[in-house]
Amino acid sequence: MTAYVLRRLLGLFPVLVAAIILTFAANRFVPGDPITIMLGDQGGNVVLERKLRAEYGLDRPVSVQFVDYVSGLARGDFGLSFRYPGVPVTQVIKDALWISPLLAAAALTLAIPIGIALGVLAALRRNTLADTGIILILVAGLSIPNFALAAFFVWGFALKLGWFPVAGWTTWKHAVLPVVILAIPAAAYLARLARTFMLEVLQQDYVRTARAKGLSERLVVWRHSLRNVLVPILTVCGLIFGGLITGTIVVETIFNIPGLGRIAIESIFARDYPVTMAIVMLFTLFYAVINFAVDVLYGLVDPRIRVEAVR
Amino acid sequence: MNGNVEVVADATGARDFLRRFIRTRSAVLGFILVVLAVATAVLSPWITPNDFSRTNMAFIWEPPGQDFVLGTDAVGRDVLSRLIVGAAVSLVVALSVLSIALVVGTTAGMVAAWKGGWFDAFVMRTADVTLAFPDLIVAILIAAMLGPGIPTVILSLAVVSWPGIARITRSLVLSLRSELFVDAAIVSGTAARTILLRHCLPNIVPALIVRASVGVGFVVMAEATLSFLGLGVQEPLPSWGGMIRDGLPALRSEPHLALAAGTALGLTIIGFNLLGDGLRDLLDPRIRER
Amino acid sequence: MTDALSIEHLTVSFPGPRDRMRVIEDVSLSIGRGEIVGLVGESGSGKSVTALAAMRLLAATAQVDAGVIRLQGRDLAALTKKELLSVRGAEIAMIFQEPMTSLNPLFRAGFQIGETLQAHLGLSRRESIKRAVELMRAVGIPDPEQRVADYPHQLSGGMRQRVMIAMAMACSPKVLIADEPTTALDVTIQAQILALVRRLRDDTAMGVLLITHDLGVVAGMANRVVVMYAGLIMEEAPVNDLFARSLHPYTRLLLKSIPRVGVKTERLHQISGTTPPPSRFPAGCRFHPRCPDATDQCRNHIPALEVLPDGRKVRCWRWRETGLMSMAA
Amino acid sequence: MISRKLARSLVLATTMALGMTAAAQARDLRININADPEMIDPITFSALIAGDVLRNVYENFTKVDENGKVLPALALKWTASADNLNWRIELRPNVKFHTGRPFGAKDVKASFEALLAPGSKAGLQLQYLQRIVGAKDVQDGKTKDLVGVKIVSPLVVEVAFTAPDVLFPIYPFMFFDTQVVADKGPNWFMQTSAGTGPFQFVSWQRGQNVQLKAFKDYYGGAPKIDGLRFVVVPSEETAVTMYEAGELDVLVPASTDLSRRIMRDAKLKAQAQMTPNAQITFLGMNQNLYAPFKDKRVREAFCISIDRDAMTRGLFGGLAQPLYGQITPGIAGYNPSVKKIAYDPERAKKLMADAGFPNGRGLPPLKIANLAPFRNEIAYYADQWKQVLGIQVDLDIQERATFLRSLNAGETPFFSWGWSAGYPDALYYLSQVWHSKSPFNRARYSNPGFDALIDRATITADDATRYRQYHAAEALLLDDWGTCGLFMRTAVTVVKPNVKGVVLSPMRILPYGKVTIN
Repeated sequence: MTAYVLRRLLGLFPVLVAAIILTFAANRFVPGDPITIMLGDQGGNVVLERKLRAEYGLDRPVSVQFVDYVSGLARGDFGLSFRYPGVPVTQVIKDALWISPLLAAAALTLAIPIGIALGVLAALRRNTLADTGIILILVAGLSIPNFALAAFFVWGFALKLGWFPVAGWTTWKHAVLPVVILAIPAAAYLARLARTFMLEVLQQDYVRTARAKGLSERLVVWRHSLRNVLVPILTVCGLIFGGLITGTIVVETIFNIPGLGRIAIESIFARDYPVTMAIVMLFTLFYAVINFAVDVLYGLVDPRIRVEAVR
Repeated sequence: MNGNVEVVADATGARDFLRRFIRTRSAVLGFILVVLAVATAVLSPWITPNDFSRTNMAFIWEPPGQDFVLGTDAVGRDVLSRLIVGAAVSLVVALSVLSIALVVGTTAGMVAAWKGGWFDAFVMRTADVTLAFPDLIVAILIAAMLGPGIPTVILSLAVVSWPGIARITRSLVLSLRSELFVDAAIVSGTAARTILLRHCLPNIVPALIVRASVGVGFVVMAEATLSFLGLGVQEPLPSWGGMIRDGLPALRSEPHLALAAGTALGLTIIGFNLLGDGLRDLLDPRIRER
Repeated sequence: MTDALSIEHLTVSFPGPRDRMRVIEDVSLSIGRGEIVGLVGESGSGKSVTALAAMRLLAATAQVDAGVIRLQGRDLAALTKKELLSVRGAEIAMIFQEPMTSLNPLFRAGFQIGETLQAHLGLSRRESIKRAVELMRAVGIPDPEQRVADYPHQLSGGMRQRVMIAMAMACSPKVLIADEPTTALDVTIQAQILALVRRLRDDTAMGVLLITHDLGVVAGMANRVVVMYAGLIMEEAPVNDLFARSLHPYTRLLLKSIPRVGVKTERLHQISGTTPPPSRFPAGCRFHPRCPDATDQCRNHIPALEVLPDGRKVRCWRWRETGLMSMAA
Repeated sequence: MISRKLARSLVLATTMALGMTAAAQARDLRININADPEMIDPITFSALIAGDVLRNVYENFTKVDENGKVLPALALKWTASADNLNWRIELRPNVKFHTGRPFGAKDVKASFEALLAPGSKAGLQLQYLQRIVGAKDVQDGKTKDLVGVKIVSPLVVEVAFTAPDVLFPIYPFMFFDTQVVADKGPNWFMQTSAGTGPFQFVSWQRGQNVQLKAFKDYYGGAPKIDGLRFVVVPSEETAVTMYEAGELDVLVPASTDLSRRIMRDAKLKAQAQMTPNAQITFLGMNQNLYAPFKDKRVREAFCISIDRDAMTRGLFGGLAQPLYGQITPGIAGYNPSVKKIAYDPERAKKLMADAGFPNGRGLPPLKIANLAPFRNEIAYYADQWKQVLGIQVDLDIQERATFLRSLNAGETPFFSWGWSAGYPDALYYLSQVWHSKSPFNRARYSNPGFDALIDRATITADDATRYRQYHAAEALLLDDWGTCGLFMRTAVTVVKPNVKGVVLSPMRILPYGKVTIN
């Protein structure tokens, strides 16, 4: 298994390096720089701008800045944030580091059971009213953009019914609406796939064998068929988790949650290069970790994979 | 099998496909919605009641009434006209993004599967890197570089969409490669390009059609999110995402803008998704009803 | 003494392009205790539909328009859902053609065998696995103690078919339906599997319905043979009578197309044309388009299935005549 | 289908992750800001949001009341010498810094020296010290001692100038205890508070809030509330809902959309305070970057084809007034009889024809640049120019940093923008936005006559004469159609009924020292 793990980690390295180079270049191509933002619309004082640029080393050629940045990375130093003077990037990200993954994970934990249950239900009642009904709900869940969904939910649940706070991030109640809004499209996407995979599995020979053995329909569906649906669903969970991270960006803006998503957007708009770089690397790491976890889970669920991996 | 039998099979195949298509209610509903959206977009120059960019200070936030069927927005522009032109804008964006993504994705996928080796690794790693970035971050970086606007939206969404298609094409071509008829073609000395285009492509098309129709829904929604963040289509050109963004703050006092744009966006995406689902059920041999 | 399984005038239809199509019509056959009945016919003749109907495993869209299926005298259609579940897999069991895909890839072989025991005999998980090892030994799987923990993809085709058989024999069924059990296996394994089925029949006196398109298999295994074509039974006879003097042109042409060891022929004999799909069954005798002895009567009227004094059955207007084209060497 | 055990663990994990810091600070006044302050360093301070926060922590010689009148703050009296080259400033006694040390004349000198020191990152405030004798030497690092500032007695300081600087006492300085720089280093402002204001800096939770607490020894009397919490709420829609749900005490809308929506909601309107905002808006027409702008008739045509009355009534829902000149009412030096700009489409068409662009034909392509929050305004202007002048002006909505960079570099040919008053005198607008030497003259307008009038005004002590010079300079600018005013927004702030003492002035909300919550 360790050889397999090592191979995966090595595979991650080029992706990480490419991510760093691309973001670094992208940041420099983007017009305007942190100093412009720092001085706001009262900028224009050339002397001060030159002084600040020198202090942050932005006047050096890009290549020098890159080498300096990468050598810093080697020492584990992610540099200082431009937007929050003197504050190391790790400090800026530390508090937010686990808000976004927590939101995404909670949304996924909510979405997987509901998604699969709905998908299997729709498959079992194929082409009946229930199937069409469920499909419509699922597709609606997928089709309403999360910022519109959020606006209606906040207006309904937070303001009119007052069940949940409107925004902010202090008690667990603050997490409910954002997680639900993140979970809906994820559940809908999972349900659609579960339906397709279930339809496929139900056609398989081993399902017919299970029935021929006299097993109850419940066992045939929930033991024999479902297990085989889980395998392809797993691979999708990796993709969905990536999508959820993006979703957190919009949800965090609307619910005023200081997560990684919002910091990512604000740092790009504020040209806070080191913070943007760090967050992009984090996202790349999340993506790799999730895919690796999915592969490991894959091995657990599907013996055909596990046997080969070990050999 | 002699010639005519094959043709006969095709004819019944098409008729059979149509008959089964009609029977899947959701696909029909999806088809109707898509036709509606596309028709609105295509006919937009002729069916827009008045100029979508015409502001009118006397009619700010007019509720839906006779002269403004769906009311007006914050600058007095007619919401209905902007909705219709918005359909054209959204679909143009979606179709251009998909055509780029399909062309790039399919070619990359096919060649990667066929050539294998370093090229395959290169394509797959690039796809990985692109997928590693959340699509919104990529879009924002590109928008910041090129400035908001349609070309930016199309480029950033295409950059985000091609990996998915490349992956599907690659896996399909890999599985096709092990099929006998491909070996037969190779043995008979057919050029790789012809094998890929004449043999592999037709087999991939069903999966691509399904992916494309669902893709349209995704792209229209992504454009809406970009407009929501102010990076999407440039004013005064309308986009549904932008209209929702403008309408949300006034949701409680003048809901007509947000509701109209939200419904239009929702129905169109639902349409494409339903159509995509319906097509997948029918085209994908593995789950066609035995 | 009642038959183990008796099917009387069974007719099953499926939804067609315009209206429903009868896939099999007026099928009757019975299997006595310890008897092996061969059901022979080209693919698409309705053999499998008959088998699945016996197991009440037909797709939801299928409809039994007529006929009764009795398992040891009990009408399967009259059973409640619970009763059917207790019968299926216990008193009547089935094995299939594709061993590669008939076992669930995600569960161990032992577990899949044990499952039947748990479902029908209420054994605990541990007991069922122990019993499964015995069953695997009984079907000739070497060192079953290890094999029980194997996953399907770790077993060969032959081994998997033996697991299927072990699964079917778990509750020593009265009837075993074997739908082309050896078609996907190579010849040496095929012989072992068939010998195994014969030995199990001798030990448990169960009735076996052996479905195949291979007349060679039928010759070696079956007591009686039923020949099906385009959803209808064309001929039924004890195996020796059928091979010695078959009364139906289709049977004769089938027999002629079996390559004989030592007999040199330039070209193997073929029956021209193909089996018509249910949506385009010809009028009259359904074999007439491919029958060298077809007359106008054959082309316009379906012959009835005549039952002869010695119990043989045949569905052909000209079965009494001699010197027919189909009789030529 | 989630098992009970799973649901409970999810709840536990979220609570633990949230770090239960929601100890009831019911006694804090909560105000929304729509982004993190650009910075909280009193030296570099230059932007609006940072100003809203720091104005409660650091103070100046003088301050402003709700109608813009200048009142004594750290200085009690300030008198100019006969030749106007010297200011004698008498400071308020027994004023304490947050650090506990007393405030006196030495701190004024030390603060100025800290601003002028070579390494300092001083921003806007540097510009106000240029005329003090010896300022150049300190800046060039020749000496640490600012000779122009003499400490006459612990509470009296005299400042000598190379040229008269009549507005010196009202320049927005932020005096701080320079001793703290030695103690805590260059980023001291992130850890401690060294001002004299009613509130002390406590903490800055990035992306969440800036927390200030009441300064018990404030000379104007200890504040009656525990502290201030500036809550960062980027989405305005969320800010309103938070206010309605009682999670905010003071709602400060940034966009016109939101202000209008507040006015249309009866409950919010009842709790709203309004005052004209000391912020000019103007059309920036860069003559060097777009040739047609060199022709005065073209500039006039663009200016008079906007219907200011319709716009302020319609687009702003009455929450703005037409602005014709470049000085806002309520600011010293405003000229009530400034020439009105009549909406005259016919004249505009004729002017464009005379200038050689009949119905817009022959005019090279033109775009008007601005930021997303102001897209509605430029959409209206562009449509007016299309209807009246037949010109297709595209909207160039840029991303914030991109827009500011090209604006500061003077590379934006055509834009609409504004300028908020830094101190309560018309000179702030005229000298900083339209004087050819000012870095903030983004349209790069240059008019020697105008510059001369402004240069003389800056050294004219007598208010009446100086105001006449302002009016002459403004008239020169307007007659030349160098630019034209657009509108003057009405600032809106919504305050909960149980909160007293929140005062909205033309120059944003006054420090919250007198606020009570019951």
